[in-house]
Amino acid sequence: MTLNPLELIVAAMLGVAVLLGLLRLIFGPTAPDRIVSADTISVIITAGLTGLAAWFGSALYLDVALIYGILAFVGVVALARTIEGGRQ
Amino acid sequence: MIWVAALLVAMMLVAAVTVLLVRNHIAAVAAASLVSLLLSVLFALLGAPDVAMTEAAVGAGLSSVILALALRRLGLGRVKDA
Amino acid sequence: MRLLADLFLLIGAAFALLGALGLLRMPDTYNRIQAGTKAVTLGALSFILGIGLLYPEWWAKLLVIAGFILFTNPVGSSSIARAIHLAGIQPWQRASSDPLALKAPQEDKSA
Amino acid sequence: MDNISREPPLTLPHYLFIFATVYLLWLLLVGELSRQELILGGLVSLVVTLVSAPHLLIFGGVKLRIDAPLHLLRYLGYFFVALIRANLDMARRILSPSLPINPCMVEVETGLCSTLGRLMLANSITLTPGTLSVDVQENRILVHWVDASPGVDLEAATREIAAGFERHLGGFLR
Repeated sequence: MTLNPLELIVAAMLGVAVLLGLLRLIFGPTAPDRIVSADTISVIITAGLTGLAAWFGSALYLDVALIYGILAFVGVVALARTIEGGRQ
Repeated sequence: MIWVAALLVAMMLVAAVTVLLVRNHIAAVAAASLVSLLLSVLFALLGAPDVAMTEAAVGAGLSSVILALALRRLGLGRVKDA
Repeated sequence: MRLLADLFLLIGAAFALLGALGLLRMPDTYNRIQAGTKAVTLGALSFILGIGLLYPEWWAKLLVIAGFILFTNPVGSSSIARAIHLAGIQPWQRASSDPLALKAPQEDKSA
Repeated sequence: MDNISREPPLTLPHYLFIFATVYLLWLLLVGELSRQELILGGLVSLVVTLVSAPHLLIFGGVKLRIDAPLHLLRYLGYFFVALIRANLDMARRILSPSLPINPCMVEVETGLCSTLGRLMLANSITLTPGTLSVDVQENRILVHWVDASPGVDLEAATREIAAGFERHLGGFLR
């Protein structure tokens, strides 16, 4: 369960990446910017969940990553289709 | 591990406050779905992968799709009003 | 093997960080999509490859996850780009089209 | 939505292809090759294929030829090289302090006529250096360039990128 320094660095980099994306989510001037940042964060977190599975040494967490990836994609596409509005 | 959990909770808090402060409905839905996604990571981190899967399915997928469809039906899905 | 896995993990995290940084630095939504989607796709793939080198017995499910990211991330990005294009948002331009003015570093508000 | 309905109808080989895809996905998700999983997966894949194939007209774009896997492998190789080059290019742009970008929009025509072919082409264009496919209408793809340096013929450059992918995609997609 303990991390060696390199794994700690990798985890910290992923955390900082999510934090930077979160900054764009907070300050993004328009709604599409926020959706883009939510999309980017969800892909980073999908990769991070596979890292979590490796950390716990249990393949159960890979299912979480898979479902997470699928549903984040569905949510992003639904939001994008909402923005585009009237044109069918 | 406690620090990762604390960081996740802080991020969730920031995203949740963003939901309240943002003026655009679509942006609020995006931030709300991010809250659910981070919550499901928190569940996975605390050792409950089944709960995490359910949270990702319901919170991130279903509720954001339903909210987006409702906004579309109501005609509130505009980009311009920032 | 262990060293190679660590290298791929590090590259993946670095590209994820780079993608998030690009998301923050770019001046308009189209460019943010470009920076975000490319760097983060390669970052996630490299990270998953590193995990696969650490745990070779998980290759099947990791392959599904990687293929899914590779296939859906560009689709999601393109659908956002299409939405803002249909909403009538124009790409950002430099303030002046003078070729000499392009050389001067400009302050961008978003950073 | 309207251009999906113009797909060619599915033939028996396409049904077999969908069945093989679903079965392969099942086996990858299960991750073991015991007799029990093989039989159950076959039954489930059969039911899924029969129920969902009428909605999967997008698979009509697959060319089922004997050398299709070879073309797929060559496409994947070409694509990964392009992806890595795109990332190095994007990293250079993001990290340089002056942010050397100069965006513009270009339209390009494609020779691929199926929905799946155009989807894959648009995906590939999104992940190549400096380009993002924005909209697909009929057989024209609208491409956003991150760096339109003056003096370069962007139309020709875009056509070249699209042709490079089409050469490989045309081997296994219509």
